[in-house]
Amino acid sequence: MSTLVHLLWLPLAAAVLPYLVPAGTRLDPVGFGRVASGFILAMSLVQVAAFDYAEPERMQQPMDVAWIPSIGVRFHLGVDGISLPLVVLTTLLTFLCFVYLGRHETPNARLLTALLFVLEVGMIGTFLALDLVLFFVFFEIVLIPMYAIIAVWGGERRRHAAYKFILYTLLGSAALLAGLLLLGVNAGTFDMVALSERQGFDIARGVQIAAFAFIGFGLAVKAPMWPLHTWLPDAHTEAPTVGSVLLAGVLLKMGTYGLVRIAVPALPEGAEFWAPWLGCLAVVGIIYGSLACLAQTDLKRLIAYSSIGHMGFVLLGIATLTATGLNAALFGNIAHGLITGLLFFLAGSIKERYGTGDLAEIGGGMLARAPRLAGVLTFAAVASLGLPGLAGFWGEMLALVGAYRPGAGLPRETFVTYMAVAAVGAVLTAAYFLRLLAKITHGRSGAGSAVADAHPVEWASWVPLIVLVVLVGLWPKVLLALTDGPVRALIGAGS
Amino acid sequence: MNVIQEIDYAAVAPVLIVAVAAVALLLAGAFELGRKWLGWLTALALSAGLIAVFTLIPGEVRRTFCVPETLRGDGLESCSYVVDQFTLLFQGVVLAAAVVVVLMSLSDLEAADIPAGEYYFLLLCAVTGALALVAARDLVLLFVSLETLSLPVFAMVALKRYDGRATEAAVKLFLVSVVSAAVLLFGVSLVYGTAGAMHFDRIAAASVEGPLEAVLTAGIVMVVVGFAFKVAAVPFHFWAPDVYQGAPVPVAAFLSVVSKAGGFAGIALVVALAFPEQDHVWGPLLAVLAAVTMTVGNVMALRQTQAVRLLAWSSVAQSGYMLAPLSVGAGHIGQGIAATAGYLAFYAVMNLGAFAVVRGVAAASEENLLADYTGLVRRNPLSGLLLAFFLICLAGLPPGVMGLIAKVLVFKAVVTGPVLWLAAVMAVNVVIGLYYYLVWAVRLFAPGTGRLLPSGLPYKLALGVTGAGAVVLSVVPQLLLQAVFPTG
Amino acid sequence: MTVLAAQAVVLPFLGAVFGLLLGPWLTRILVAGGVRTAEDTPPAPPTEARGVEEHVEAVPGVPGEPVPQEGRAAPAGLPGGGSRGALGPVLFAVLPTALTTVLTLVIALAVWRNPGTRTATLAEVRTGGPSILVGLSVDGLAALLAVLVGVVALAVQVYSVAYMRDEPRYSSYAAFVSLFTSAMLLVVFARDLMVLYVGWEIMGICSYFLVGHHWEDKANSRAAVKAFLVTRVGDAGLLLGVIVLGLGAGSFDIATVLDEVGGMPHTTVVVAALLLLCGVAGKSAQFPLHTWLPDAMAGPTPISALIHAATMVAAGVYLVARLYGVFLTAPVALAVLGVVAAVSMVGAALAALAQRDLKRVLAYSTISQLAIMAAGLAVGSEPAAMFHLVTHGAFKALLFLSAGCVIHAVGSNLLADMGGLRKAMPVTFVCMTIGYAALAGLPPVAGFFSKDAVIEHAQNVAFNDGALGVLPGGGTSIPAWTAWTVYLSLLLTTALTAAYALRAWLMTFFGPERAAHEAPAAMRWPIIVLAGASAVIGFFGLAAEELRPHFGAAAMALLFTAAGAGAMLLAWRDAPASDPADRLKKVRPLLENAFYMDGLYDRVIVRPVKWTGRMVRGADTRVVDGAVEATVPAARGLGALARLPQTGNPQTYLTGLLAGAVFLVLAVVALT
Amino acid sequence: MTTPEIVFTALGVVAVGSGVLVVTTKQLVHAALWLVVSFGALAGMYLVLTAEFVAWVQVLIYVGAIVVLLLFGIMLTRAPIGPSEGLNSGNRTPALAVALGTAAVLVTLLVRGFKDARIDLDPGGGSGDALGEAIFREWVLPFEVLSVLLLAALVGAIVLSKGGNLPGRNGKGR
Amino acid sequence: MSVAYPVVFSALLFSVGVYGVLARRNAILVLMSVELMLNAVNLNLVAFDVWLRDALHGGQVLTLFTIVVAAAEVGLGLAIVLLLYRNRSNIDVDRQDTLREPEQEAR
Repeated sequence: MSTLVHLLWLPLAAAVLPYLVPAGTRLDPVGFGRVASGFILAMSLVQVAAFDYAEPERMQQPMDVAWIPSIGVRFHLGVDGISLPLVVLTTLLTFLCFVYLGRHETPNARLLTALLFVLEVGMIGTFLALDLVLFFVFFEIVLIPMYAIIAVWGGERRRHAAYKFILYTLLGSAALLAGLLLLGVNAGTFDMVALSERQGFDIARGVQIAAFAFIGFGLAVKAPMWPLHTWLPDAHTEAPTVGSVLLAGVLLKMGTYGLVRIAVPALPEGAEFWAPWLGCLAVVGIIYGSLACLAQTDLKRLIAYSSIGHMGFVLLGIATLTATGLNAALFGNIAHGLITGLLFFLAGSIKERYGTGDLAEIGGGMLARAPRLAGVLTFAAVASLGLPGLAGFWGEMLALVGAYRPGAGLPRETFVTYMAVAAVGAVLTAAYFLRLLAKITHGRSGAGSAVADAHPVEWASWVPLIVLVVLVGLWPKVLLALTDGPVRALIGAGS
Repeated sequence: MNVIQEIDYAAVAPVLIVAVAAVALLLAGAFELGRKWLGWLTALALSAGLIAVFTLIPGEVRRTFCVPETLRGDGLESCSYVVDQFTLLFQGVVLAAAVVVVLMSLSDLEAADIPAGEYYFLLLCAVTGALALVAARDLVLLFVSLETLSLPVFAMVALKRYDGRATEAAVKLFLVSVVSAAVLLFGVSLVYGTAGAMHFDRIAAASVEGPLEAVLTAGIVMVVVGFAFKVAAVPFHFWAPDVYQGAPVPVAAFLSVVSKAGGFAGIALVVALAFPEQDHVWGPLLAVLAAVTMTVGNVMALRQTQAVRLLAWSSVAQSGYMLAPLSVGAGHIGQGIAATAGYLAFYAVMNLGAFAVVRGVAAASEENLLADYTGLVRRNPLSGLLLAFFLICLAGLPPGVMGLIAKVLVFKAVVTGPVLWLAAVMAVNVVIGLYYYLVWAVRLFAPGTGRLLPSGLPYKLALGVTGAGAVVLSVVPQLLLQAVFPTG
Repeated sequence: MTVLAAQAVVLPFLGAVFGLLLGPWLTRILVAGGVRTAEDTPPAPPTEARGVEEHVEAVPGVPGEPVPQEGRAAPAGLPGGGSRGALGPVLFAVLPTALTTVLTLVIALAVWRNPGTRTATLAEVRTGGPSILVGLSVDGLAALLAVLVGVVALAVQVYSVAYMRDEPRYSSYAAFVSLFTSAMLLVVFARDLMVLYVGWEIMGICSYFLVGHHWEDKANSRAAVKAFLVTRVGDAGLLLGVIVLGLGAGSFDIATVLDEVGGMPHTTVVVAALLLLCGVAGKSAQFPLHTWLPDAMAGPTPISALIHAATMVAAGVYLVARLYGVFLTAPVALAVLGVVAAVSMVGAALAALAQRDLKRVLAYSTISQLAIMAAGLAVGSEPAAMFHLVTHGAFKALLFLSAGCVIHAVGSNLLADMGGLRKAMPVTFVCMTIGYAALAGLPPVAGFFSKDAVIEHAQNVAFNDGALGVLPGGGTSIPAWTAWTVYLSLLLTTALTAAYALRAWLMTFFGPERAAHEAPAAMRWPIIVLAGASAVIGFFGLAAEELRPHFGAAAMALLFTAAGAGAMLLAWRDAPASDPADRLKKVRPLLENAFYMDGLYDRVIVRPVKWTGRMVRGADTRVVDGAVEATVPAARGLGALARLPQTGNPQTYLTGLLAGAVFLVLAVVALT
Repeated sequence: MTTPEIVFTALGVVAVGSGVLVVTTKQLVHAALWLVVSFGALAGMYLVLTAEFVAWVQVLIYVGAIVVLLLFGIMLTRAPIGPSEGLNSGNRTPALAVALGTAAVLVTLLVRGFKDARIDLDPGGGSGDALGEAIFREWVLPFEVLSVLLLAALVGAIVLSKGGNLPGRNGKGR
Repeated sequence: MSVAYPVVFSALLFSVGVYGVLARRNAILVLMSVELMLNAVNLNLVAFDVWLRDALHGGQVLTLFTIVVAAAEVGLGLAIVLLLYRNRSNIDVDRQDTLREPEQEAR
């Protein structure tokens, strides 16, 4: 019995528990959520402590029991250097969300608590699952809770955004399912470990191309890749803060994680066929996202489009099909999760204080009105624009490195072009973030009511992210040492 | 030389039990037995049939009503009635679904002033037809049992005798059904003329060449069309929404599950056993039908405001999903049939569950508009939550893992075949489907007022059986799937 | 040794972090312990010594609050802030920098005593491709630069204590200066290109924060953004260059890269070198990426001294020197560098001639002087360039800090508001005079020796038709016309430099006298030290053969200097109160606006990008998302279509059924 | 053309021709009568094909039972006895198109498929003996199922019809 | 005799039935037309049975069964038609359209 299973049933139990307390008992659901998610975070940290760093490429704490033997589906879990950081990111962000929620009375808090925990089950499960169908089941679990979070606690156009989110991502999921099954059926197994070990040698090229197309499409919607991204800005703009944080922080990563974990290793020929296209769309996404950001007038929308750009770098990393590129993608995942999580926390705090997310209405001078809030915003923006020394840089840089020398069989010139264009995108990224800072933090504060500065509860939810952004940025080895081994194993031949 | 074929009574036990029960019930009805009693007796008889099916599961494949050795000629055994995994699964689904339909009917008949004895008799006759249909291995028995399944249902639909809409529904069902039967029969005649036999194994063994091949092709298409009507595949679906709406809700549930099961069994049997060589004919045909069916069903369901009509269109769409695995061609038809059967079994649970709640609402508000469901969770938490769960299952999303696994089955089967494009069509359709299920499910949670649902043991039992089934199968789908995929 | 270097790098960093986090706390502790503000107590000691941050929190967003003008005392009524009230931050700012300066001196001494390269690696970060070696490398060049950085940084930190006395956000200011120092030292000592790049960018962001320190004014904010973005354009190129080099060599280790560069394909090297030049041009404000530097003068003057004169902008030149082997392998890049340098030096010098703002004069002068260093590198003389880098660092820091004193005293940046200050500010006058002399290249102050070294090498190369043969580069050469261009530009620049230096000097200190007070001690001492350094370090050049001045070239340069100065003097003598640059008449606006490069960029790059952004935003809603949203009416439309036969009439249904059956039969039979 | 072919063709023309009259005549009762003619001709064709038992059953059940049933239906629904214009729906054009399409497709297919196949008309294959033996030796199960079907149809027809006697429940069409 | 004769007549008769089903509005006429279609099938089945000399007599047996089924259908059908007449006072097939797709779509 693996200890990993605790990471799944604990949140599930925590989701149900608030509904089981006898009527009349007063229970603060958010307080309970804080304790429970803290405990789950501790459980994930136990995994970190128990992890054998000598062999990050080995699946550790495996658990493999039959679930639906009739169709060959197993309940197969495991953690390696790729999934470990993502699991911790998930538990951390969930915990911080609960911390953040403690600031105000939330309507219908019990339901929100339950949904967040169900969401956590899905997210953790996705990163732990080692069976294609099981992966898909967990991948799908997040949809309904996230839909409900947007639809119940969201902004004005929440219904529209929630439906768009769930329908669009379900389209991706359905295609993903087709692709996964195509892969599984042709390989004769749903076991992800076996699939990546076998490197798809016995699957016909045509099938690989088709399967990668399906899987890639499905995951690209989630990632999101241009031009499949338009659910994201709406969802982010309307979602409540915790929703945005988890959506950007973890849910998007499920897409890229799937590409790295499944599509690339198991379908090498399919990946080789599609990689130039994937890279092209990724690069377009980088430029497009940045340009769109330049013209945004809403804070959360801007951050949402910035996610498109950043995930473009992650996808570019994957498209290179090199160990470097995959490292870049995984690093970018974590970095983006931390930074964008922080950014959305901040956006939530700002929106709450100013009563609007509109940049013009917020006006300038936040550094004067709420200097600490503005300071953290500046930090987050700078981290997000990929400043070396902070987490955002390494993923982007390594993606460029990967693109300069893409995997064997890929058109070098094309990828070098991508690299150059992506570098331009990095400049544009800086441009819109600095424009944002100039617009709302700089300048004289207009006439307006005083704005409260950061609240201790907010600090509590921000500081861990800030510390991690700096830590990972200054010492990228903490992540790269984890991912490098598994990535080399996935890409094969240890390059 | 025996005059009459040898009969394995154990093999036909389920059919026999139900048929005998039907006659017994008719007699009991004559003795003015209370309508409640009739219902429980029917449920009992069907359960007995179900037990018979279960006792047959561990045994060998049983064949009976075979061609007598004197007439066998070239040696093919050619049994008309075969009890194998497929038969038992479908018989089980049919019987279990019928039990739930009976439970739903128990409280319904009184309100609609339906003669109970005849109703249950007709129901049992239809079930007899369905049970024989799924075990049939020749075209004659297939046709006769198909008609036995259909005819009583016409009467059941019309049993609300003073409701013109019920009669209208019956007329529509009758006309479409009879015309389809004619088409089916014409197809059967062509198949018989070209292949020279009525038994599936002989048809499969016959070699049809030259100009006759085109005739056989036409015959196959017409046979498939005949059954496609039964499963409400587009363009043979027009009757479904009108009939579902006009018929008593339990009958609609019966149509959407038991009749449909019969239709799918028929298609699966003919294409797999009778025409394995002609998969270039029925493969693409079924694929196109599946694609069109699921698309039309879904886009039509999008526009509905009435609950039963929505379920009707949704069941059209679901038929599309169930047709899809059958289109994979002879090479993978075993997997395809297993997927369809598995999907059908899951679908039966969730669809009947949804119908059970819908029936409850129908009793409270006759129009049965979606608006009547607003706030159901607050009024009747259990019914509301279960309906939401069934709907999410139908959409195929966790927490409705059962529905998700059902989709997995179908997708898995489809991607094995040469019809990959169908997977893409399905992907799009799953999305459209989610929308209307979700809108409905969300409505249940919204604040709103309305009447309380009636309660009562049969209602609770129907809901309990389907709800428990859905929850358990969502956790351990294997329970059902081990019956579908015997060897793993 | 590398441990010392590491400490030198880390100390300011820690100072920055702790200064920001614990500064106010330390202040409280110290104040509670009875320590009053130590240095140079201003006339009005703070009534209450509270942390800066607290203060801001206490008065959140006073609307229309007057923003303290650069260097001027904060308006009355604002409770005590700035370095006066932030003893903690002051300590955290000055002490680590001082220690670092000592460490750099020790390192330099050690390297001088025992030359050679020492490298050490803390960790190897595996990336999947070439590993990143987190480590330092200390050699003569690095040690020299480190000393420059340390000394100037210390001077600036000390100077700032007084200069930013009334600045409410002193602690973040000081922290960013410390962080900058740390980053610059990281650039200097880095053994790995990626590590270097990290430091390089952190410098950039510090520059952004410090230029935008007075963010209340949107102009400052814009200047900061511009500074960061323009350099970021170059940095993107640099990063690509680093990647090309690193992957070509299989390592980001600088030594390895230099070893491998000979074996790399020529194209690769050329491309890499040109990409590196982008970064150089961005950071060192060379044409065509120079436009940010004059605007960056919006930052507090000490920042201009430290970052935008002495150190960061020199990093570009330092980088070329560090990777000189690469450039020697790709002489094309050297030629490009030469042309860029020539354009920059002459253009910037011309622009400096016509500026009204003293700091902008110095900014253009910095561009011009950096171009001289670049020219030195382009003609193959790394030592001369480095020599000029160091001397320029000293005298330009001096000039800026002195200018800060003047501005502090006058309350304005504009030359027109100055004049006649030599009596009122004798110390500043003397120091600044030394600085201008060095700038103009008058013997015997530092600038003369270093500039002369560059000119001499340029002359040699030009006379040798561009061959760099006499130099360590071996047989490489640059095109003769490039060499000549560089050489002639250098001479022309010499004249122009003398002219604008003289103009600034005259307009600041001569003309009608005006009353002002001398700068406080904490500001005075740093400039005195720097003045001393500027006066003497030129002589260190005499130690090396290739840096020693020779008569011919030196005389030639002096001749040009004299010509430039003479012309300016003539122009000024007629009307000492007016601006000699007015004599330029119609050309003046052209020069003052630096050939309208800003406008050009605005029109060619900024506006089109913004326009594209708006277009993308529109297209995203209308086209990309429009297609998605259109699926809803499409599905509904399909539904409406499918509804048509659903008339309720059974005969329609039968028609559909039978027609469908016939169609299917026909289709299947026809298709099979 | 052989004799049986001539006879068969004549009967066929009668069957199809009266069939056409069934679907086109303006009088309901005539339609029923033409149906009798058509079914009778069909019985003759069965006889030509040596299927005597089927032929007699055809006459017995179709002509004897079904048509009578239909006539009762006509009377019970108080249909007009004389010519009436309202017997055709507005669906005639599509109907014609579909019918012609069906005819074209089927005739083409069947003629191409069976033009070379010949039937040997040896009597005996369609006798009552042969068919009875076939049914009870081979087709027992469908026969039994058919009995259930008949019973169900009977009960269904009765239950649907008998409701009319209940007083006061004359549901006016919804 | 050629098999083509019976099958062609069968096809024609079937088509006539198709026309009747689609063109007639009186429910009883529609029923008659359905009977024509079923009879067409019977002709086919008998012809094939005789042609094939089927020892099992599948064709003729199915013909008999079809006749029985047709009788049952007509019986039940007439019951439904009569019910319709009682409820609606007409038996025009094409006027049975109260159950139909609503004009108003959801939202």
